[in-house]
Amino acid sequence: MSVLKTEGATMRFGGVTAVDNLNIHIENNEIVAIIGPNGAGKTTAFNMITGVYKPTSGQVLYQKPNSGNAAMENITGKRPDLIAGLGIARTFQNIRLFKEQSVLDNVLIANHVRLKNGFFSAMLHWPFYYKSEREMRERSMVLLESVGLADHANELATSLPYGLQRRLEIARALATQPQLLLLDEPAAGMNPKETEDLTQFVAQIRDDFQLTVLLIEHHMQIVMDISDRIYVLDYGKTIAHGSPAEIQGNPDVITAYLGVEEE
Amino acid sequence: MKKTLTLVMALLLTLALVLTGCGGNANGGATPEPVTPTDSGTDPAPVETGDDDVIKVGIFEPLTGANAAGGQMELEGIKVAHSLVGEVLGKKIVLVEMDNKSDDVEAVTAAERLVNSEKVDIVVGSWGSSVCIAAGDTFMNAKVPAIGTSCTNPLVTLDNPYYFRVCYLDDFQGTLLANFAKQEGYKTAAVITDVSDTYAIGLKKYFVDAFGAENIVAEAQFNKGDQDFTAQITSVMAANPEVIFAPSGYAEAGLMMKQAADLGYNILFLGADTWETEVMFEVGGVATENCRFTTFFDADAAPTPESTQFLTAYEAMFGGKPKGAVTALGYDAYMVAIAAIEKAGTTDGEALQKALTELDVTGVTGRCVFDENGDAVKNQAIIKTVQDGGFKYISTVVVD
Amino acid sequence: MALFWQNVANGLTVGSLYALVAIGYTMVYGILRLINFAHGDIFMMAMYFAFFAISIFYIPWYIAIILVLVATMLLGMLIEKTAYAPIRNAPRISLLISSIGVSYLLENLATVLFTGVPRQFPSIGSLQNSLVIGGVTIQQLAIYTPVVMLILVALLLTLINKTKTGMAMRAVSKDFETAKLMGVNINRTISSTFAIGSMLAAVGAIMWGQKYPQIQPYIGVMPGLKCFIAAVIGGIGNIKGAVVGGLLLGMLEIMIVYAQPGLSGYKDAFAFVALILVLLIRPTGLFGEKVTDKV
Amino acid sequence: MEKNKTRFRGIASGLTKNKRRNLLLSMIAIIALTVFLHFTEQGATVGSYEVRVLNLCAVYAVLALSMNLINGFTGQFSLGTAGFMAIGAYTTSLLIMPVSVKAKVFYLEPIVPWLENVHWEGNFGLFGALLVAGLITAVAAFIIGFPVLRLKGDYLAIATLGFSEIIRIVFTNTQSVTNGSTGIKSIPNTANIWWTFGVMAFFVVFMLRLMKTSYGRAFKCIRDDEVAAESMGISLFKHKMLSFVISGFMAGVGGGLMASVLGAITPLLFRFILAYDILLIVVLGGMGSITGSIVGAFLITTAKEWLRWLDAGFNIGPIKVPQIAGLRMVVFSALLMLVILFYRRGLFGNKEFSWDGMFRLIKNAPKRVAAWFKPKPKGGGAK
Repeated sequence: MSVLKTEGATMRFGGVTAVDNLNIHIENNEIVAIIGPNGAGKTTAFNMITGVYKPTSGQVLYQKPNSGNAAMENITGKRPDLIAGLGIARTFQNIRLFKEQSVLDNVLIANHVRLKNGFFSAMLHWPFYYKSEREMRERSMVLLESVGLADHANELATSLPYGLQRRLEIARALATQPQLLLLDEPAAGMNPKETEDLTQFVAQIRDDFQLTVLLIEHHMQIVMDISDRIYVLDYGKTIAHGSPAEIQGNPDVITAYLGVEEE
Repeated sequence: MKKTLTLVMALLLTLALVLTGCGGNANGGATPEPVTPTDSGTDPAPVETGDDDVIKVGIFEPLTGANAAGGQMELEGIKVAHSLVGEVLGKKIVLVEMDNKSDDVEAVTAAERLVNSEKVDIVVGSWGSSVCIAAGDTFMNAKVPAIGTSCTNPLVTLDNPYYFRVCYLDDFQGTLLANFAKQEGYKTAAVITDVSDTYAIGLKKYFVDAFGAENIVAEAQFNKGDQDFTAQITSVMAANPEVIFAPSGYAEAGLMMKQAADLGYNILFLGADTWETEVMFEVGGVATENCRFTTFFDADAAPTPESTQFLTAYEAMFGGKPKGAVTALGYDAYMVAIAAIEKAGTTDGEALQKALTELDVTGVTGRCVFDENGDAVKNQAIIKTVQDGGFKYISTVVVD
Repeated sequence: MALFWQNVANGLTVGSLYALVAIGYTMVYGILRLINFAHGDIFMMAMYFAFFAISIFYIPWYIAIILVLVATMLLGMLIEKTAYAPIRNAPRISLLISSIGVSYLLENLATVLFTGVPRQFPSIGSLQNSLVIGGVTIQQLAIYTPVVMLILVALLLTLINKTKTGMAMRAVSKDFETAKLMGVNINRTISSTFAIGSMLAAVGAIMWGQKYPQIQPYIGVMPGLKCFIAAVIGGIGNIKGAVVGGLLLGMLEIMIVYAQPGLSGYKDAFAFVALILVLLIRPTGLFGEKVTDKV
Repeated sequence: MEKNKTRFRGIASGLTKNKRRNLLLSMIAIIALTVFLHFTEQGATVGSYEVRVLNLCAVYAVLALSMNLINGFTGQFSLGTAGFMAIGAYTTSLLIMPVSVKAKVFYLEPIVPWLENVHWEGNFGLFGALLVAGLITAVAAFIIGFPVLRLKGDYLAIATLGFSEIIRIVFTNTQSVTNGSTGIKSIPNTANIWWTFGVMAFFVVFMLRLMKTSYGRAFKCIRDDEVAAESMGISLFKHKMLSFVISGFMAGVGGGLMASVLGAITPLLFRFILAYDILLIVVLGGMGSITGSIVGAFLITTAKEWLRWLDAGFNIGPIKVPQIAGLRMVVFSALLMLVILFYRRGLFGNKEFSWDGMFRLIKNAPKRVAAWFKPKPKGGGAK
């Protein structure tokens, strides 16, 4: 069953076509990677899926969790917050944590999208509000525990070391209780040890949280280790698609990508 | 730098807390003042407390802000009067200047400060009505009489037995201008009003009432701070009025007449007392020679003993002639205040109030008797114009 | 009909003055992405400079104008160095508050230095004389202002597109960090941007003073706001847009009063309503380029 | 001194170790403030001038909180406070004015019939009037919010400022409702010190609570990073609107209180410059600090009065500085500049007061003071 599908999604900025006719599909519980040289349009693809950009043409289809065999929903150009509400969470290439807030608050806020009590019940501190607030805190602490950040819960998010900030960003995304997780270069700037940890971590959260993961990554190690399938983009065009083994052997990819970047 | 600043802020904080928080101490808090603080007890009554040998006259004027020019002129008049009469009931008179900043919020705190911190016995001022309206209740509650100088709006003295004024009101002035226009043979008029100025809309109403609404051929409005009036002028001129009545501030008046002239219109502008500042013809240039406006006093009018005394003292103190009629009003207001203290024989607020209601004095700007509202019943106004870069006296209109 | 054309003439006169001042706004914004709230107050200071030079020190006007331009330019650079440069890397909101602070400070400072009493702006040459063409009265000023404006626009466009400084300015406006890496002297470029922006304010002030010869500390507030609005209508950052925006705003103000004299009391509100409409319908203005946030 | 402590007691809770001490301190502070207010109201502590300044302090604190919510906590730079205050002030005034006074005040053009016979008397009347004022302002904020909240940063600032001016110009022209530029006078001074401090205390508690809820956190996230917040499922528009409307409500109530404290209002009072004054308070106190807004309001408002000597002429040693009208405002605007340039986070940054924090500060104070003066041993004493 496909969780996400793009049909001819195209994004143009002025005269530049950042993503051209993107057709990808992601099956449930898969880890799929998008690779490609810098400027290939990977992040733009993410932005189209999460609603930050509205595709110039084409569409994005999404299967809501627990929707059985119902038809996929067209989420093209929906607002990012609504898409997050549907169960698609993401991280950012250049870490975007809430800088002025604690690690715990960063995760807490991601629960907001699932909050059921309204503003007035929150202000009046009705019992229901206490209950949901307590639950939120518990859930967030469990999550921090699971990513190994529980000890840092009250520190300022930006005071964490780089690797942990990446993890926190993932934890924050997980707190929105997504079905599909989009990771934008999660290993950027990490050393080999951290990269290895991250690889395991991604595989593990996929299993623990029953997730489907779409990943952008330059680190071939990670990509080859954990991806079920890989799409290769170059200048906005999809030039190859297949299993890691297939991609590794694809001559187009080697010239376009692997040949250029030594990795 | 950061550290020094932190230090400065900490000091500021401490000072502020001393002022606000520790007010429970005996002496009302450390409020450094230009004048030695009076030795106030816990009783806030405005009866003479502290120094028995001085009488304090509070000056409530806009010394900064939009109306600073007017405030400064009146202050000159007050100072001249003070130089002539510096003593009453055998006590020295001290002037306490308080800037109301031409701002309504500041005006109220300034008034509070005058009556409660400085404990003045009587107040003189202000130029402009809105600050007086804002501060009026403060003076009334403290039972400190205030003598308004050039605040011409009816609301100033309304329901306030402690506010008096030596100037005439908008209704008198508006009516007088309408009559003047009719006497001069003008049949139709257009009105351009500053809607953001209470003084202007007041004048407009009385002018229109007296001139006859059917004779007003066109109306237009603008807001204080506007600089372009070409749209308004062009639109009212389309109705071919014989005269334009433009109650407004002096700067706007100057600009308006200049722009009318630039557009090639040769029409008489009528205005009121606020126009009498040099700025008006400086800004408007020769175009302002085509105007008439009312005012309270003119040095070139037939001299009276009072005006001679005033002009001589002014010459001695500041040199030359007063720049505007409001200087004379400042002078008169002070003189009225002193006359009231003399008549009451005390500085008790209630006695002073009573004395003021019964007062009948002749000042530089004419005879001054207060009606039941506390408004001076004036009987004369002066019509002036601009000529050769100066104001020129045209006539004195006496109404009975 | 003459009435209609008279109003058109009035609108063009006001509009070209708006446009003249709006150019300065738009230029600073285009390069630094900063709304300089103090622009109107730099304008005000330029008027005072002119007043002192011509009316107090009796310097001939053609020399005085140069002095005023230089003085205003220095003032602009001083403001940039003290109030904007130290917090260049701070959040944008701080820069905005800083420019509000400068505006507030200049107004209060002017009140202390020059008192609140309005002064008369000295008149220059024969600009104030009027011509009558087919029943429509036009001040010579109304003819000179667009000429001055066009010359300035031409100079400015040449500067920005043809010179090295201009290239540096464009680089800075595109990407601060990259420009720095490419060896552009950021400090000097920003300084010259402010210098030119302030000079434009001074030119605007001198022309404005011919039409509205009144100076007081708050004189820059309304022109500042309205010319900013004009710049936004045209698409802030775009010099041609500022010209069109200024003319449109001037015409709008005059023509609404002409069509509906009863609304003249609301005249100051027109500009704000226009601003809000433009921001709603076309936030980038008539000629502005679309800016996409980089994620 | 005690007042400033009390207002932030809420923050002290939740700390186990010193909880009892803190609770005790908070209670002492509240009682001390109440006693102080009681005697002040009776006229036993300070004169009526000081009472007025205290009242204004509290009103400005409410206004600063209003501005801080939208600017400091939500990161949306709005300058529309003055316009919202105007709506609140006029609504309150027209509701609580006696019928006879209305007839006299509207002397140029009679008041519209539907307001003519409205008179909400006394404390209940003021309560109702403030509530209605707040609600009407909130509705106005809601309507204005639709177009302007789509804008960001400087555009938002200018658009809100524009609306503020439009409100003022409309009020100037609608003579039969607002009495035009003549303004309204003889507004009953029902708002005494209990009212001003009570409303302030209410809003402080309100803000503290709000910031602890998920909604408060959402506001702060929008301030920190809009794109990330939106990707986490926070509806930007909804939350900005919520913040804007609450901010409008507070500004409306603050304006209403101000009208009752001042007793007279005119449209010119609500020029956008007024928003700058409040901005100064918020920036000085710290964008995003409730404590900061309160301390800032008291500091600026009292200092503005206290610094009157600057305008009156003074002596620096043997040098006599003559009377320079307006010097005070130069000092204030310079202060705003200094704060924003060198002390951008203001007095409190985005921190709040807590007893523990205070004790820490006192404990470390000698060290810090010593550190200050080390490079320059010739400094004055700072207590």
